[in-house]
Amino acid sequence: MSSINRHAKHITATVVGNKRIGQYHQILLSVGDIVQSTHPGNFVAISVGGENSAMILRRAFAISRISHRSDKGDGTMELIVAPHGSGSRWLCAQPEGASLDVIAPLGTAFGIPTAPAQALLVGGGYGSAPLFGLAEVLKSRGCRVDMILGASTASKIYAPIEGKRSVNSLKIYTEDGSAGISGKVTDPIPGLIQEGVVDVIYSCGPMAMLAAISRIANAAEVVHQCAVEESMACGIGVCMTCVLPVENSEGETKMLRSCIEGPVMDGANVQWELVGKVAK
Amino acid sequence: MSSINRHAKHITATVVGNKRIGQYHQILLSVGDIVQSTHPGNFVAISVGGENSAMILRRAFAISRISHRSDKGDGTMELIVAPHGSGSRWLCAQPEGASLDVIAPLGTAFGIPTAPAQALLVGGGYGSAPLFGLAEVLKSRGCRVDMILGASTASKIYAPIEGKRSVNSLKIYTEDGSAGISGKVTDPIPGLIQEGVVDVIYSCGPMAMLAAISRIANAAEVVHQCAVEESMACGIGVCMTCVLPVENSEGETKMLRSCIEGPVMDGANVQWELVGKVAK
Amino acid sequence: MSELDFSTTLGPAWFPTPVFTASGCASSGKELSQFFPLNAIGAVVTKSIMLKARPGRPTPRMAETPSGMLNSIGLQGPGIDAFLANDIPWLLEQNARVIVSIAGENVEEYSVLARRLRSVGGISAIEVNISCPNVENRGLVFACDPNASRAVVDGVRRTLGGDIPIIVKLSPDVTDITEIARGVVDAGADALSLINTVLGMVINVDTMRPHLAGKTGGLSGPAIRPIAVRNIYQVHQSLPKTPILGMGGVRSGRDALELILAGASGISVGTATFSNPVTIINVQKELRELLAAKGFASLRDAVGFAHRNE
Amino acid sequence: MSELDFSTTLGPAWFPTPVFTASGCASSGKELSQFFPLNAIGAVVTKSIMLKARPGRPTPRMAETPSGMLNSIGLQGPGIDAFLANDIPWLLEQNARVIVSIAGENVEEYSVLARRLRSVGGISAIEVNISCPNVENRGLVFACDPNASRAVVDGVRRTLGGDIPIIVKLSPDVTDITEIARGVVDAGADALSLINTVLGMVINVDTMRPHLAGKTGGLSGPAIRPIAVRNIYQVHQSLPKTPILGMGGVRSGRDALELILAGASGISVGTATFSNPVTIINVQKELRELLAAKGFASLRDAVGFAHRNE
Ligand SMILES: Cc1cc2nc3c(=O)[nH]c(=O)nc-3n(C[C@H](O)[C@H](O)[C@H](O)COP(=O)(O)OP(=O)(O)OC[C@H]3O[C@@H](n4cnc5c(N)ncnc54)[C@H](O)[C@@H]3O)c2cc1C
Ligand SMILES: Cc1cc2nc3c(=O)[nH]c(=O)nc-3n(C[C@H](O)[C@H](O)[C@H](O)COP(=O)(O)OP(=O)(O)OC[C@H]3O[C@@H](n4cnc5c(N)ncnc54)[C@H](O)[C@@H]3O)c2cc1C
Ligand SMILES: Cc1cc2nc3c(=O)[nH]c(=O)nc-3n(C[C@H](O)[C@H](O)[C@H](O)COP(=O)(O)O)c2cc1C
Ligand SMILES: Cc1cc2nc3c(=O)[nH]c(=O)nc-3n(C[C@H](O)[C@H](O)[C@H](O)COP(=O)(O)O)c2cc1C
Ligand code: FES
Ligand code: FES
Repeated sequence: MSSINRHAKHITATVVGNKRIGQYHQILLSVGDIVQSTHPGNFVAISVGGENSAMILRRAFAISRISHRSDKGDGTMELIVAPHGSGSRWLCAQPEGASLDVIAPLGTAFGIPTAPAQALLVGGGYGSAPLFGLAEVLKSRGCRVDMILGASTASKIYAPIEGKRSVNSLKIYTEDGSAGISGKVTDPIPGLIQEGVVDVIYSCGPMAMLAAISRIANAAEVVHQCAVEESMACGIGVCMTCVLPVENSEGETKMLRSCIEGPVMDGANVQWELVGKVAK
Repeated sequence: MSSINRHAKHITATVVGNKRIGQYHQILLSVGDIVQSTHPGNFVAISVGGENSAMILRRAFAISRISHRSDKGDGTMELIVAPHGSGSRWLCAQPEGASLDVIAPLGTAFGIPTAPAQALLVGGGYGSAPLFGLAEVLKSRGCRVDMILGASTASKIYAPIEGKRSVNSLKIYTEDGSAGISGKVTDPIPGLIQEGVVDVIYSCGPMAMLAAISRIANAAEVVHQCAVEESMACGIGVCMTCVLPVENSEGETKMLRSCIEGPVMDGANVQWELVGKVAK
Repeated sequence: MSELDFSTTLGPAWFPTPVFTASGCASSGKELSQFFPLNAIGAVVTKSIMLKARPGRPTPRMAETPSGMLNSIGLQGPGIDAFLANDIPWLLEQNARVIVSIAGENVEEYSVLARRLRSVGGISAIEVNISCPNVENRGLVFACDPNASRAVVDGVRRTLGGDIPIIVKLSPDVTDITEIARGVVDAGADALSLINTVLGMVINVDTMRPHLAGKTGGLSGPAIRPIAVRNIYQVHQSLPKTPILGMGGVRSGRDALELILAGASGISVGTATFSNPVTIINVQKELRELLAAKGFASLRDAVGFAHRNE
Repeated sequence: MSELDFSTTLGPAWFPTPVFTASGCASSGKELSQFFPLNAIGAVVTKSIMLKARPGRPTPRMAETPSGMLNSIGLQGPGIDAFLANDIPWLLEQNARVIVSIAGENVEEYSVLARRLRSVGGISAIEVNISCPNVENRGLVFACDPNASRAVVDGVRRTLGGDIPIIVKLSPDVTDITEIARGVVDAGADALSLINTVLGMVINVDTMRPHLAGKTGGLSGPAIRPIAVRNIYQVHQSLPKTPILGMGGVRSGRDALELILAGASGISVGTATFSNPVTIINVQKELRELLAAKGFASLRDAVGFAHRNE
């Protein structure tokens, strides 16, 4: 056995909650023991469409938060799902009590500073989902946590009230100005770095946003861990569909699988300008 | 417009009842107005598997009985469904309140004698389903109705208590002797014909049973209307998959579509020995 | 939205809308006329007709497969005489535009069929189905043989002169579809139909034999759509001026648009009619709305749009 | 049930069970080893390896289609040296039986790869993936060209001598699969793998361009199972003595049995592993039970059983 997919389990999860929040569904799954080995940044892969589905591939979703009553083995996992295409719409339509075929936890997790640090968490759209779980962990380690969330419009901001408790500050940006400050999440980052309140940036959201944050972080030489999102056929490293061009320590660019060497990657190493281009 | 599929409507039906009876499910559908043009022998074609189904073809089911409160436009239709493969299993799993995509009524109906007659109704397995609706109509026209139902074993006999009211006599045959008389439904038919109590035979069930009844009826020159069951891709006459070899009045054998020139056919004309053989 | 020019042409033939039935999936039209008026769609493509009446293959003739189905009908039909006497007049009475699909057992038969059709008024085009076994060449399917397919089209073209447009329907079961396409266009095809069914088989695990009486059958439905799109794309790239009637797994306006962007000027809806008799009407409506929403002024502008800047 | 002989052979190679991974659908094995021990299945068929390290194609590399998917990976891989240094020793350590899939850009490269593998102990067989573009012949896929496919196999056979069994993997995208099959068997193939993916395309209706960066991609999954069964049936009929490793849309024991009845001696499970990493184990278990339930004394008796009395 190798260490890849070390904690991944194939389980039947039960939907114990499904609530609409803005344009998203907050889906709570009862998943048992596996929460013990789940960390912020990990994702789940879910079969969609039921037994006779024409959709043969799993759908990937970030794990937003977990909770465990470990004595009872009844951990839960929260997902924030945007009803996008037929698979995610099916998922959002699952009632309480429905059973789901789930593989979890998958992928890499956000690295947690060994000493207390000042962390800036930047989320776009449903990309904020895993940041709330991350914020809780960072707080418990004594970090200062500032969060900036953005989206095109108010209903695409996911910022639950409970979540706000685990951050020191929360700023919201919308492109149409329908909530918070009018503008992009990337706007305030250079200023914050300048102020010296950012030791590490954590981000999750659309690829273009991650690329923009990487440029800012690289220029300022701030560590930037981002959770990427590439189309995935398998989620477990066997199909090679989910690759991103990433530079290794020898300066070579390799096509790395974002399902097992991601989704959390070092933003400085991802060769954003090569994504979707002819490989070298 | 032609007269083919004249009464067929494409509707959304609601499941208003789903009860297990032996090995079958008795499924009651609210279908509105279309019961007005539905006659014993007609069938429905139902989409299965839901929106993202890999099963692209409809499934055909005989209409067992209908009821109307025509003033309210809320007619219902009863189906007797054997959970056989993935489509019929899906149907049997639909709860009350579920919506179904249905085309009905389809196909030919049993011919009703213009004057009171002595009718023998022979059903095999779920083939008894349309015979109860037929029995009601025959009784209302003053016919004598004797019914013989058979199956391999007791749980495959479908004979609801209400149904028994519309027949003058009901005999049950099982091959394993687990209910009624041990033997085949065809066993008593020659005797009954001999006794002179059979003016017309109506049958529905496995093709081998229909063929056997046809041989008996032909020999005795008794009219025999049977409802056949061939695999159907479309149910409306456009695909030519459901054909049976049937002799016409000129003595030529033609491959007729059992969805629009059946399912009720004159047993004497069906060339049973040619079914599934090289066509002439 | 009313501004959109939704009409299309396949060579010299003009149609007010680009959505048609697929040959063999609408019989001769009567059966569908209960569900919508036949003149509401682009054209009715009739089931391939042969010279003589044919009983077709024994049953089982179909098997459902994941997101698809196999059929093995064996071109059951009444023969050209009965067809011309009964079906064509009825269709024309409905004011339907009619494309007659023909199939032959040898090169000569196609020409004979064309001759019979030449004198019939009101037919919009002939679709030449060459996915049939050539009895004169060990049953090798015409469409799989560049020479035989050219010969068929050559004969039909000579017979018809320029009177009726010729659409040649190709099989995807070949190593190089563009080779066959070029051959039949050289021989005089005005347009191409892509694709016929893909050869497949299902084994019945109960009887442990091929499920279809004809053993192999033609695979159709959504399962083959990516194969249809690829064939249409390749042929449009190789022969950008030849109009294509596209088909294969279309059941929504979105699907139709995919084939049009790949290079189809018209769409036939086949198997999807079995799941829903009004699919064609839905596809037509959805396609019109989609084209308008994407800002196209005409259907024609969308044809082959996926090839831009190539 | 314990009586059933579930073992199989592909030419001289013996396997305790007939269920394998499919090349490119299990990477080099490590990723799956978390879900089941690799020696519990018949063999691990590794992702096609080339001479040099390759980055493969840009993304998007995949599109889901009805009951199937398209992929366009472009044979990303570490190259034969790194593969022999890292992957093979690890697999052999797991006591897995290993079939190494190789792919080349020209005829010569296949022989060079074979030479590198010849000296490696413990490999059960080589699968020669000839569904790659031949850079020396306008990118024409070897498997679509009878001469090129023979030449590849001829070269590999000469290089290997009789040391390692050769399984040649064919593409279904040809007019006559039996012609290609006969050619490579004449050239020395011990067995055949059928089928590789079917060439397809998806147009993204948002961008209105081909969805995959590589434009076309390979269609796999349940959608293509009827095409796989037909190819296996045809080749088994034409070459009844040549063992076939069957693949294409298998996700249950029932599906596997279908391919075996058509003529396959072994089964590779590809795309179904993406939907469920333990599919292979399930298929293996279900197939064993099904064969026993049907009264077969050995898997071998079921191979090609659908052809009986032909
Ligand atoms: C690591 C990871 C984490 C994710 N986390 C979330 C989350 O927390 N909340 C959320 O709403 N969505 C998340 N997504 C995106 C989510 O997976 C897609 O929205 C979903 O797969 C769309 O499926 P569909 O059937 O609705 O859409 P369709 O467009 O019908 O899907 C067709 C195919 O494309 C793939 N696909 C389509 N869109 C995407 C996408 N944006 N990313 C990856 N694959 C895609 C699907 O997986 C499927 O294979 C995440 C994706 C990844 C890779
Ligand atoms: C006119 C008619 C009336 C029928 N009435 C009834 C009824 O009242 N009650 C009932 O339980 N069943 C009835 N059937 C049979 C019913 O249609 C099949 O059992 C059902 O289609 C099986 O679908 P499946 O998905 O469960 O099975 P699968 O085996 O998975 O189906 C695969 C394909 O084969 C076709 N098929 C499989 N078995 C049959 C069959 N026996 N007859 C026709 N097509 C078949 C299916 O329609 C489908 O296209 C009737 C069939 C016809 C043609
Ligand atoms: C039952 C059936 C019968 C068919 N008969 C014919 C035919 O007679 N002539 C022909 O050219 N194509 C025939 N076809 C092929 C269709 O016209 C069409 O090319 C193919 O099915 C792909 O389209 P679809 O996926 O929309 O069905 C038939 C297809 C089916 C399913
Ligand atoms: C993502 C992916 C990658 C593949 N890579 C290879 C490969 O490297 N070599 C090869 O011979 N076949 C490759 N194949 C083809 C499979 O081995 C198999 O032949 C095909 O997918 C059909 O089987 P399936 O439907 O079970 O997937 C690949 C298939 C997929 C889906
Ligand atoms: S999704 Fe398959 S390798 Fe990453
Ligand atoms: S089921 Fe299509 S013609 Fe009868």
